[in-house]
Amino acid sequence: MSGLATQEMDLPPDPGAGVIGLNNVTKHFPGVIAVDNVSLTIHAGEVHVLLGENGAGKSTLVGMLAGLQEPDDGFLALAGNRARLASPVASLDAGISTVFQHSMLVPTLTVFENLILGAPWYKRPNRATIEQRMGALQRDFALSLPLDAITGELSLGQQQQIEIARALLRDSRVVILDEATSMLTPQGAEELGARMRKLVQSGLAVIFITHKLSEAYRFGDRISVLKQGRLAGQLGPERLATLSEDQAIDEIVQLMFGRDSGGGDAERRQTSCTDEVLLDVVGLETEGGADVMGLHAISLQVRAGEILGIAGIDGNGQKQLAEALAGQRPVARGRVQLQNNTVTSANVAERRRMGLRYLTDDRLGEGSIGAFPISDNTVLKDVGEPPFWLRGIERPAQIAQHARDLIQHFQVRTPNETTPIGRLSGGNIQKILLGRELLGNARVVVFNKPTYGLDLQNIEASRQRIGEIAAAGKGVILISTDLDELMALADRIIVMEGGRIRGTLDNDGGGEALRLRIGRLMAGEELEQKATA
Amino acid sequence: MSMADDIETSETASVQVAVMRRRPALRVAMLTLGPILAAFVLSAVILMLVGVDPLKYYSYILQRGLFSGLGLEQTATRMAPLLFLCASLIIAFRAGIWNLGTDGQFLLGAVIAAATAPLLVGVLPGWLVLLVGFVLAALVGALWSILPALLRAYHGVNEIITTLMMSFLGVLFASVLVKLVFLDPATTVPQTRTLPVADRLPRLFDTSISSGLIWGLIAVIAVHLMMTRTAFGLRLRMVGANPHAAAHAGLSVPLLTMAVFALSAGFAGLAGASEILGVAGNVRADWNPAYGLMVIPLVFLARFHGIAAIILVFFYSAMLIGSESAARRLGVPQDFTLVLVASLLICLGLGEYIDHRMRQKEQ
Amino acid sequence: MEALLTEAFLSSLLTGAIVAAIPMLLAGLGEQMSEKAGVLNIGIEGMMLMGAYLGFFVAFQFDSIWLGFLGGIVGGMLVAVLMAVLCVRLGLNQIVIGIGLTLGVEGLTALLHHFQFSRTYPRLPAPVRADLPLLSDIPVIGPSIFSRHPIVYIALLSVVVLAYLYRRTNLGMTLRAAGESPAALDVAGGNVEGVRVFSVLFTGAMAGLGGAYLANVGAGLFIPFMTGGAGFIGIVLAMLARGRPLWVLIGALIFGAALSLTTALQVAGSNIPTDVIQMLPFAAVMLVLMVFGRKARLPAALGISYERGAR
Amino acid sequence: DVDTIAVLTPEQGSDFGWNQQGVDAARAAAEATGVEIIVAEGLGYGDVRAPMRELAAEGADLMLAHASGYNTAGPEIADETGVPVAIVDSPEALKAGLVADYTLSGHEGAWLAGRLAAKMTTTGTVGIVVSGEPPSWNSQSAGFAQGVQAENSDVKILYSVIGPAAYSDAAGGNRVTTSVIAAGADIIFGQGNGSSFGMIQAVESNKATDGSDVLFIDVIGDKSSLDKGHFLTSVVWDMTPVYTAMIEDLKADKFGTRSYAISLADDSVKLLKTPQVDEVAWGEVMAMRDQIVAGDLSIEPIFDAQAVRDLVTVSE
Ligand SMILES: Nc1ncnc2c1ncn2[C@@H]1O[C@H](COP(=O)(O)OP(=O)(O)OP(=O)(O)O)[C@@H](O)[C@H]1O
Ligand SMILES: Nc1ncnc2c1ncn2[C@@H]1O[C@H](COP(=O)(O)OP(=O)(O)OP(=O)(O)O)[C@@H](O)[C@H]1O
Ligand SMILES: [Mg+2]
Ligand SMILES: [Mg+2]
Repeated sequence: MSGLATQEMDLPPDPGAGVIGLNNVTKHFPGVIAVDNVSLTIHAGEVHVLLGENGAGKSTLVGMLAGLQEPDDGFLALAGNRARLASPVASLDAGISTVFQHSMLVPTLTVFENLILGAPWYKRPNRATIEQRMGALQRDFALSLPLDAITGELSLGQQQQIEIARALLRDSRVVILDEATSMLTPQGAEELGARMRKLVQSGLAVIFITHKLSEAYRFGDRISVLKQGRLAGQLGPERLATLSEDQAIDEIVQLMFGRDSGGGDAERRQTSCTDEVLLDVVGLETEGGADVMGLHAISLQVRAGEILGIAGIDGNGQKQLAEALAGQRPVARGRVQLQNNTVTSANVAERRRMGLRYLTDDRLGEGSIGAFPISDNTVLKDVGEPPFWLRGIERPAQIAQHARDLIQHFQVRTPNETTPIGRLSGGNIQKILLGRELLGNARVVVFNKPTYGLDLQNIEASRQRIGEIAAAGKGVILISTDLDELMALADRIIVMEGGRIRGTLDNDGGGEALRLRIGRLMAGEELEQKATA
Repeated sequence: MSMADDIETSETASVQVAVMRRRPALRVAMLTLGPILAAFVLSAVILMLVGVDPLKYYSYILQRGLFSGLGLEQTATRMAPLLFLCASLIIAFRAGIWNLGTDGQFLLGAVIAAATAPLLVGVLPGWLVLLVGFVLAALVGALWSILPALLRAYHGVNEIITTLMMSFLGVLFASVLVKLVFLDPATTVPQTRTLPVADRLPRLFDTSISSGLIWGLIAVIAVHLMMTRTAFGLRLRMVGANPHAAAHAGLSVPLLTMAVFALSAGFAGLAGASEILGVAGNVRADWNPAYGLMVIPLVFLARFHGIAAIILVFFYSAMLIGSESAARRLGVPQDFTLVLVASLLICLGLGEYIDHRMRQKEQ
Repeated sequence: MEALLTEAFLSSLLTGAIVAAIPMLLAGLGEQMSEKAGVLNIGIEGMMLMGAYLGFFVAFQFDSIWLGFLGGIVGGMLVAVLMAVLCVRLGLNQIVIGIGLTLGVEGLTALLHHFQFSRTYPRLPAPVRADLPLLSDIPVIGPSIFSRHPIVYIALLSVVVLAYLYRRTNLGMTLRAAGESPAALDVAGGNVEGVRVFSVLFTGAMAGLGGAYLANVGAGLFIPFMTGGAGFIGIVLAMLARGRPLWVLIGALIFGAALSLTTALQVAGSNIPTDVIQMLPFAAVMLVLMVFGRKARLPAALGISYERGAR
Repeated sequence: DVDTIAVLTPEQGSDFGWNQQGVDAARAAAEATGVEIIVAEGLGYGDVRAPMRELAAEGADLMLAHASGYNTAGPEIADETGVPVAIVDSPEALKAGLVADYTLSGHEGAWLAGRLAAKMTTTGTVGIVVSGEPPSWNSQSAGFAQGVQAENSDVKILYSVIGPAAYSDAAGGNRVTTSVIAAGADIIFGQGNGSSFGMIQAVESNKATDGSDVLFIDVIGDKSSLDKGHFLTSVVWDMTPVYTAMIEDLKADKFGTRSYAISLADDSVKLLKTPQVDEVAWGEVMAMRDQIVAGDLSIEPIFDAQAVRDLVTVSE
């Protein structure tokens, strides 16, 4: 891997050249070196993409630029001058605006209030100016926002627009976007790409973090790859121009993982589907509400060895379906049958005991308990069960050993199993939750966005495991917003829109045609034959 | 740092203790003794400001509360209700429930014990009288928490406000009960019937120490083990730390929340019974020792740890007993112990912060 | 009981309600700002008591009730400074520190009272009253409400001022952001610590003023433990008022009326035991919580200290 | 032999009331009988067993448990330690050599105060404000009400309890008294510890409904040094004769065979004369005092709270 580091490098950077320079920056956290002696230059007029596996230190780097953290070693330079960014205010004053990996809006405030947040308390909000400037943004970037809506009631995509709008309103010189596309639909991501292009054309610098390598290639002018806190390599504009997408991705993968990515990711899994119906759902309905989607007439079947994909734009009832299946959400009408047992009124624990598993997509909110050590989190769903408990008494050694095994097996980056799980990077938390669900004797597993936030290598490993589960004769429901993932894994794909099933399609490996049909259904078009009544 | 953790979770506390164990003994001693010393110095300054010789005062407290046989007996007796309250609060706080209503639960437990036990003497064997008193007190205490419990479990209403309200209400209700319902017709003073000395909790050996002490110790240790070593305890802690995660893991959050309230308030009721059946023998109208709020800082300083709580309760009781004596000899009102506890809390908090900072620097 | 609607009954009810409501109103308004900003200020009872002590001390020493009010504000703020340093700056647990501070102030003021006043029980002269022109001539209502010490009108006025500030300036928004999502405020360039410290100090000032009112106008002297839970009621009022100053006022008046009702009913010859009547306001709060509790949403970050960049 | 006595009070012996009278009297009695005295003040209303045991261990030969809240612990500790204890409000609890009772009632004095108040009210309404309803206060409230009614049955009596645990609620005392004045009372018969000061503040800062000054009648102690022209009188208690008799009985081995009381006869209950008192009325009231002392008039004490309420409630 040392050989790789010699490719097209402009290290050490020339401090005079960029808007921001990072000079031998290092940042420690208890038990980890998050950023290790990194030097980078951010140039005006460029989209600078940061890539790296989970926990590579990308968000930490962003944190330092945003004034949330200061480097333990090394220094930052602004326009060639050594500078300190000791607080978010300092960072904002330096013209750096950041859209963080996790939403940084106040959900109970209106959009307008979120846009002006940070203004002095004694001032009266100046609405006219903001409206005028929003008008300009709408012209230039097609950003349009309902100013008086309560932020928390808007979709995630709209919320992300608010953050971007806020960054633009500030007249920044540098805009940072940390995994801004992870919650967006493919079209949304494209729009964002176009916006970034406009921004750099007007002379700004953009730092863009993503796990999607093709996005990196298409949107980025310069790509830097982080690996375990170190800068593993960089592809400059000249070099990128000479590479095709596939070549570029190959090189990035080399930098990130030091090996080939191993075959096209869209390759289809060998099916293992049988005739035995494991899960039978008939006419399932749930109550909707102001901010939750209700489910209507959901009927579906999952057979042993089958992977049933569920596609749809985020927020169209997929999560509610998963919760209703897991027993976490009350069912208004309909029936759920698990291997010929009606479980409609069974609670979460009972369903779990009968072999129904559910991997949530809300890893911090409900998947884990941030303050608890990793060890406790690995057995959170088996409290009281042997071998970790005997007659209700905890056996700490067993639990710790189990946690260590899981950490090793899933390559979780953590000092040890006593670390509070909340301190891990998003991707590493996901690995632990995945491991937890695959433990024991599952019959049907519901995966909700299992690979969201994971790096390429882990995505691959996780997909492999999901395939293995199906191959072992279990039933799998795979909810995903990533069509590639569904097309690679699923036997059939259900498309949800507005809390209903819009259609069920066999995954015939139909490539672009299938993709197009799914896309239409996602947008609310009914399938001609209305197959699933 | 344990005192810095948020309102929802108390988890870091135990992690913290584990971390502490791994640090050199000298440092731990410094970090504990330093703030304690500072607190005593701070309080001494206050004493000097009002013209009292602090050395004399402190040595007096030690002598009266700790180093005299009689004082030690009184200290031990005073511990019993405080220990039950510690048990009550350890359950609640570790499960993320801020039960600030222990005073009301305590008093109503006391009143029911005082109302029933004297009537049962002679009807039931002595031990059964006491048992009935304790059981009823636990039930009544738990009953008094049922509204906050339901509101929190099923409506998500913050329990700080509801338990506080129920506490105010309970204190008044206890006095109504004493004045109007359980009045001893034989006395002119409004109070309940009195449980004869011979029928109270037996004393230990040849001393005046009430055996309530033993039961209190058992309660705290049992609760500590339950919360840290059992599946049930972990479930309660899960509910406290992240109810969404608990529900996701298949726990019935509402039921477990109800259980926390019932257990915590039940122990508060037992505290009341231990005071009545062990020491006081009856409840007078408008009696309210207000131990509940007082124990909160102690439990917190103990970082929700049972053994540490016992040690702190011991020293606090000694201080109470000693200061009663000092009040008489040196003319310092007993309320001064409150100043001492507050200074301790502040100094230990600052100490923890400094420790936290030092460890951050080291890394 | 048929005497219920006499002038005497109504006068004594109204008079008592206003007199009792003012300290709770001040405490509730103060607490409201802290809670908006995400600080559950349980130490308010202590701030109030310190305000009562220092308010009386200063008023007595300098023979001026207005200086006394100033002293009360300073007293409340002294305790608030401790709270701000320990809970906002250092991030220690707000509930425990709050209770600790309250207990400490109880002890300290009892001690000081013991050595300063307990042998002589000095009292302040009767406070002056300001009759509001015309209004104070209305029968029953006039003398009950519009012929009070000026501080009463100031307290009532502060409801309006706060409501204006919350609605018309960025203050309300900044406070809510600090209480709902301090990290969001921080990265937007707001000063989370500053806002929270300010709100805690404001609480201290209001609570201290309420305490000083209790001592200087309400009683004319300082007595240990004299606040008797008024601060805690302030907390409840703030939590129920859902961010609106006017609702704090309404709540305080209801509480005051319930307290005053105990007297008024007795004066009217009712035979209901006092203890039972005194349970009414607390029972009423529980009832309100049972009916509306579901909606009484508290700020998401209430009671949680903020540390930049912590995970 | 008896060489040391101890007095235990719930609050500081400087309250111009119950505690101060107790401590002062114990001191005077000790001096009169030539014994040492230990004063344990400010012990609160909680468990008094610990200080009692300690005092017993320190050699007290008699403990005066000067609070009705101490009357359960007192006899128990007497039994346990063998040291004689005197308690209040428990006439039944006598035990030879160990427990004596001194149930004190100033009802006769209060009755006289009631007569005085009824003579002097200009609004025709007087008020009774109490911070709680212990028996000794009830008997005085009842005595006062009976006195008022005996003097002039047209005078209205307003009765108000501040509330439980209101001993230190000075602001509550002020609020309630203000309400009672607003309802028409121009003379307030006030009983309370810390809350008394709030009552006095209310009396000073409010005018009666007819525009006249409001007057205050205090009990047990002598607060006239604090007066700003609103004190009418006080029903002052002097416990010195009681304590002196106790010590002498103890010396003569007769302790615990009888109860002790205060009375008009030996001036252990008496009315205080202030400049606000009307001379003529005072003369008439003093004449009635002599009648009571002579036995021509007798007033029965009423200790029950309900009975007091029945007396003052105008049930038309
Ligand atoms: N505040 C913190 N306290 C402790 N450890 C931290 C903290 N912030 C980050 N870390 C650790 O630093 C490392 C880098 O984390 P970072 O969030 O920068 O990763 P990332 O590259 O953004 O990963 P992901 O793609 O999963 O978001 C991780 O091991 C993480 O656990
Ligand atoms: N009729 C009444 N109804 C209600 N409250 C009354 C009444 N009379 C007196 N008060 C109470 O007494 C207070 C003072 O009464 P009022 O205004 O009549 O006094 P004043 O004679 O004007 O006094 P000053 O001479 O000091 O100005 C009032 O604020 C009120 O609280
Ligand atoms: Mg990240
Ligand atoms: Mg990520």
